[in-house]
Amino acid sequence: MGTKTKIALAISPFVILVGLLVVLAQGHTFAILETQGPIAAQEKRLLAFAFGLSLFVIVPVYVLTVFIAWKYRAGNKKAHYNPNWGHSRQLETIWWGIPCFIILVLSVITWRSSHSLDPARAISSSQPTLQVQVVALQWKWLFIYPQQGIATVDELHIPAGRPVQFSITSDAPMNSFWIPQLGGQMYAMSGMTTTLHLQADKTGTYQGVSANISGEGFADMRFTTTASSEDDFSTWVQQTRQSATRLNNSSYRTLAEPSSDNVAMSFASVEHNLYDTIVTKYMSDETTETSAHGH
Amino acid sequence: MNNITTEQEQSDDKTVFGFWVYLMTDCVLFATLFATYAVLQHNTAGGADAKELFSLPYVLVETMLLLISSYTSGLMLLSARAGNKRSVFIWLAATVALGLGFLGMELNEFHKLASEGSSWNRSGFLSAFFTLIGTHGIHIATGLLWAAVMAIRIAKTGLTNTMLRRLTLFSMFWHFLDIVWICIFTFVYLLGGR
Amino acid sequence: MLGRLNWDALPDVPITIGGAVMLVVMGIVAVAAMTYFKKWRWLWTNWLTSLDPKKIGIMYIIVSVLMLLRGAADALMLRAQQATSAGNSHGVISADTFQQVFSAHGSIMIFFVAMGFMFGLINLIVPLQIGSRDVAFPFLNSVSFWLFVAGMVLINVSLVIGEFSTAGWLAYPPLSELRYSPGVGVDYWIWSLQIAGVGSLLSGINFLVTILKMRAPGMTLMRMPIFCWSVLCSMVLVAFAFPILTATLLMLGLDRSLGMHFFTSDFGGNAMMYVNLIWAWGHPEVYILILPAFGIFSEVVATFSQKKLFGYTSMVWALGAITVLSFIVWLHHFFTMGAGADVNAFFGIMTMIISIPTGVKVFNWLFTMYRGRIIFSTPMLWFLGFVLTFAIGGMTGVLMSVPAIDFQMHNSLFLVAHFHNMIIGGVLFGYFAGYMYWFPKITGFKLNERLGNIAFWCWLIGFFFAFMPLYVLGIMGATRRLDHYDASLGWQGLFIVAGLGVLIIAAGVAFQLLQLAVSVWTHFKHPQRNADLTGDPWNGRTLEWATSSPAAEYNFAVIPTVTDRDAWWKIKQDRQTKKPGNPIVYEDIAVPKNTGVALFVAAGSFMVGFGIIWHIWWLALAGLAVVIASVIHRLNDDDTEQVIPAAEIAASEAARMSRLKQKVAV
Amino acid sequence: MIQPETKQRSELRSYTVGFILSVLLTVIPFTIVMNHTLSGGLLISALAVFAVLQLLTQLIFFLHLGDERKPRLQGMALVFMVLVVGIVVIGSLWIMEHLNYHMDNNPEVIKQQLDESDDL
Repeated sequence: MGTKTKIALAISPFVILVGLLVVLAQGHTFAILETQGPIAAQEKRLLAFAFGLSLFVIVPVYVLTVFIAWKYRAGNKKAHYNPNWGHSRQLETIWWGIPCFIILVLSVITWRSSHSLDPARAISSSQPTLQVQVVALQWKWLFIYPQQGIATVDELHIPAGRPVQFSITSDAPMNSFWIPQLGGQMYAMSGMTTTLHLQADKTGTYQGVSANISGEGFADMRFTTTASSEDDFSTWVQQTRQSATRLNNSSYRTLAEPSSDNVAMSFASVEHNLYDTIVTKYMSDETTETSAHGH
Repeated sequence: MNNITTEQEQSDDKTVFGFWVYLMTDCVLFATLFATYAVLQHNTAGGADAKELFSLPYVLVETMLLLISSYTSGLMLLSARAGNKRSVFIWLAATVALGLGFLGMELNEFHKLASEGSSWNRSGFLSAFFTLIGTHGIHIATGLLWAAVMAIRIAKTGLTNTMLRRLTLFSMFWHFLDIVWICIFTFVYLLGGR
Repeated sequence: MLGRLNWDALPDVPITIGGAVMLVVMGIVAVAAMTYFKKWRWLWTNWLTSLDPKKIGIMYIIVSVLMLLRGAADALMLRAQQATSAGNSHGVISADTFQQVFSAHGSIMIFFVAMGFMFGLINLIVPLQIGSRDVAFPFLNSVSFWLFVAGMVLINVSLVIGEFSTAGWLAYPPLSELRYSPGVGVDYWIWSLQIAGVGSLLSGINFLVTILKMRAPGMTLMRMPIFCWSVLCSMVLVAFAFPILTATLLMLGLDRSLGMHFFTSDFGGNAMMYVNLIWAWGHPEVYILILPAFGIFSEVVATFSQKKLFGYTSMVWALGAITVLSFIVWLHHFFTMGAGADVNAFFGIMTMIISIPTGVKVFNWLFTMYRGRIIFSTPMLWFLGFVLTFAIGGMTGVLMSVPAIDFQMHNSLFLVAHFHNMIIGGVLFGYFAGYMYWFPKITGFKLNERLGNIAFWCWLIGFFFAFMPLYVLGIMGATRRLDHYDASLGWQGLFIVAGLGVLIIAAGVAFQLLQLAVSVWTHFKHPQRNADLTGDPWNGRTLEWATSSPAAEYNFAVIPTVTDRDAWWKIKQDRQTKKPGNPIVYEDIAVPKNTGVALFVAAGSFMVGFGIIWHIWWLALAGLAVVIASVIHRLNDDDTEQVIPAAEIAASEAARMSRLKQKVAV
Repeated sequence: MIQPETKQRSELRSYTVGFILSVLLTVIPFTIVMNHTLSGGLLISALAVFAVLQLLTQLIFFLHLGDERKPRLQGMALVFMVLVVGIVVIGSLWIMEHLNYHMDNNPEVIKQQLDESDDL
């Protein structure tokens, strides 16, 4: 079969693939790109810039590969054949030099962005920062609101437009707390606190994700983040204070038992310093075999 | 390529270099255990810490035993190169005796710690301590076993070239274990027990 | 008496029972066939106890291909589950089985497929390329191979007896500690990797010394084939990185077997130190795998462009730069652990710097093709497939080297697509190119080009169909290792396309097996169709093509003296100008004797591993005794060499010369 | 492989000098620690210097690294090992220190947090 049909045959699967991808991705949220907060927005811009910068290397590689493979194919006797030509100082300086320059630019961007988007850095805002303490359990998320004295499971409520400081720990295997549309993820580890600052610009509900395997029920360890206006948020806080259940040491211990397909819960009040006791529990020397073995 | 002439010297040089590369990789193994010890040394989980557990004079004696045995292993190699089989046995026996002495003192220290309730499963610090010192101890024990096997072999076949090469490797291995012990003595015992 | 081993260690989940039964049946069939055809003695004398690196290389590749089949089967199960488990349907396998399958898939593909294939090609080709008759330490080479096999057997026994780890291919604590993984799964993972890891470390030392000390006279380092340079750099990484793995696995093993507290969450353990150490080995490991593939591409592109490799010195410097830099980048695997901006930025910048030498190599390959006469044989297609896929992988790698971007990509399917891009597009495509390029040198006959071509297209198209959807899913916020997801997220369609992709890859594997079968059949039925009589089927440039195909046990009757880079190309040029020299005088050649001691060392190691996993302490001690006894036995054995008389060599060389003349005449 | 007399005696001297130096380089830091003559950062660097000196002594006098012939492969292997060990150990300590610092999981910080929140 002629080269034309061979090329068509070679390219057609990729065309089909692109078509499939475009069709199948219709109408679904591209969390990383459809950002709803300042942190995620800056990370997206950084991604776009780095992607653009890398095209300066990728595109020449593709163009050169196709061009050279085509022009210097054995069949093309007209092409100049120089079997012993194996060195050229100018070419070497080009493909050592240009990538070095590109990486230099990217390094400066990286140094700056690592500091400006450091999760532990507070978001500068006129609004007061909301404190949320996050505890990763076996296969559910516990959110404690120290300033409001309430707690919820698998349902995070935050006021839109106000920065939120997450103090994250775990009373289970290592986990990773991630709200893709609001910003980067942060590991949740037992016996220590990691900090993450996020903010939702507009009201809406966003997917919350556990990004690190923590045992059998890990896949369904999702939570929803509802960003609401200031008033809706305070009305929600009042309603939660009316809920029947209270979070004390014993109810926490039952909550910490491994369980899958959990239903969202809320607690009217929280044991004093519960979060810090969870963190320091691993410091003291007596065993912490409180919860059964989460397999 | 390299200017070693005879076939035999070339193959010995290859074996000695191969063993040296092995020693380098063992250094990386010990470095990993050292790094972990350095990270965990303060994690005593309420148990005893380095200051309470280490007796420096005791460790100095251990270190002297190993240092002298390193010296006698050198003398053993010189006797082997001089072809003096009898003094090879003497110095090899001395090296093994000193090595056993060192090992005995170490096991005694471990036993004392364990009996005081500070065994390897008591805290991160003690796990790292026992594993670092224990891995060195296992290397010493392997060296002693190797020396015994060689002694029997030399008694049977005499100082053949193979045995001379293996005694060289053994001496290298023994000096290398002494080097690792210097780091343990300084960074674990002296720094810990100060 | 049997520790914690009892009857309920046998699998109870249907799919695992199926896998276990298939494994056992295949074993029984193989043993029955061997007994029926009375081949055990032949197998023992010619293969199992052989110290010839070429035989050991072939055995490495056979084990690696078998493990590729198991790894591919695991991949099919993962894709099937993710394609069907949306919303209220929970797919084909349970969450626990799914987690065991992806942990086994990762561990087997890296440790037993990639490392096995790499050491197979290195054993087969490096001694030939540097003009040596053997490796530096033949017995150690056999021990390394059999430890690799012991590790492979142990990881597969976990399918039949007990279970496998559910903590992924790197088993992060606290999940991999006793508290959250009380079963034997993680122990199987630790000890199969530890045994195979020690084998790899010994091989690393062995080939480091072979390349540095046993090159042909006149072959300085800068005249060495570039594949040997890439293997030298890879072996330096193996020698200096694997001890970190050995120590880390030892510590996790001690945590689980003796109750220590290195990485437990309580009693002063520090799980972060495990993550730090496992990646201090982990990143050099991925460069250990990719560098030989780069070396293969340099050989393939030069030969099939019928041109000298472009920028040899620059390529060597690039290899050196990658080797050193690969030790300073490991933190990019846990930017999200929160080590702070300075640490993240430093390691991010180091990671992007390593992409410069890699890019340089790609341009050097392209300009090797420039002004060449390119023959599009299948190895060359594997190279072009590599450039197309690796460029995407390299780009996504650079993107994720920026910490603030990685916060959004870490542990997502974007990352999964990236590293499969590098391992399939880079490592596997490279080893397949090497497999087809050197197959005639190994066996004496070429592989079927047409079937190889189809297999390549299946792999390339299958790869894009399987992993481009994963890039898209990563952007949609899908994390890795999900055995179930909400239907509302709209991911199922993309997972189905990915499943289709793996099916196409499976077809590619099938075509490769078919290619092998057809080529072997043609070799026996119509030998002249694909035989390689000259030993130089592709008009190669390096020294391995100077020998017959397959090379004699002693490789070179007379060790050649090398005067320039591309030694064989120079010899061919000299032959045309100069008149033939005086007749060659052959001498006796000493070759190492066969020995079964390595098998006992490996059997002993298996007993130690199995004993510790199941707390059968007497078995572990017995295994240790077997290992020590075998080593002492070998130390006291002076009769380890045998001589091939000069007459025999003269006869076989004469036979080869007559075949060559007959080939030229016909 | 039997060596001439002169080489014998020079090697013996090298071993003996190496041994004496090693003993000294062990006993001196020992007495410094026992008598608390130095403390804090100064002590740590002093001990490090003595340890490095003894390593060099052993490498030169016992392992005869000095008189390795060109191309000195053992020397290069040693240098590369020191490079890797340096990167892994110092890198790990730098990372773990930053992790612990940022994690505020070191006991003092936790206690301080506890006291603060008590009077909240």
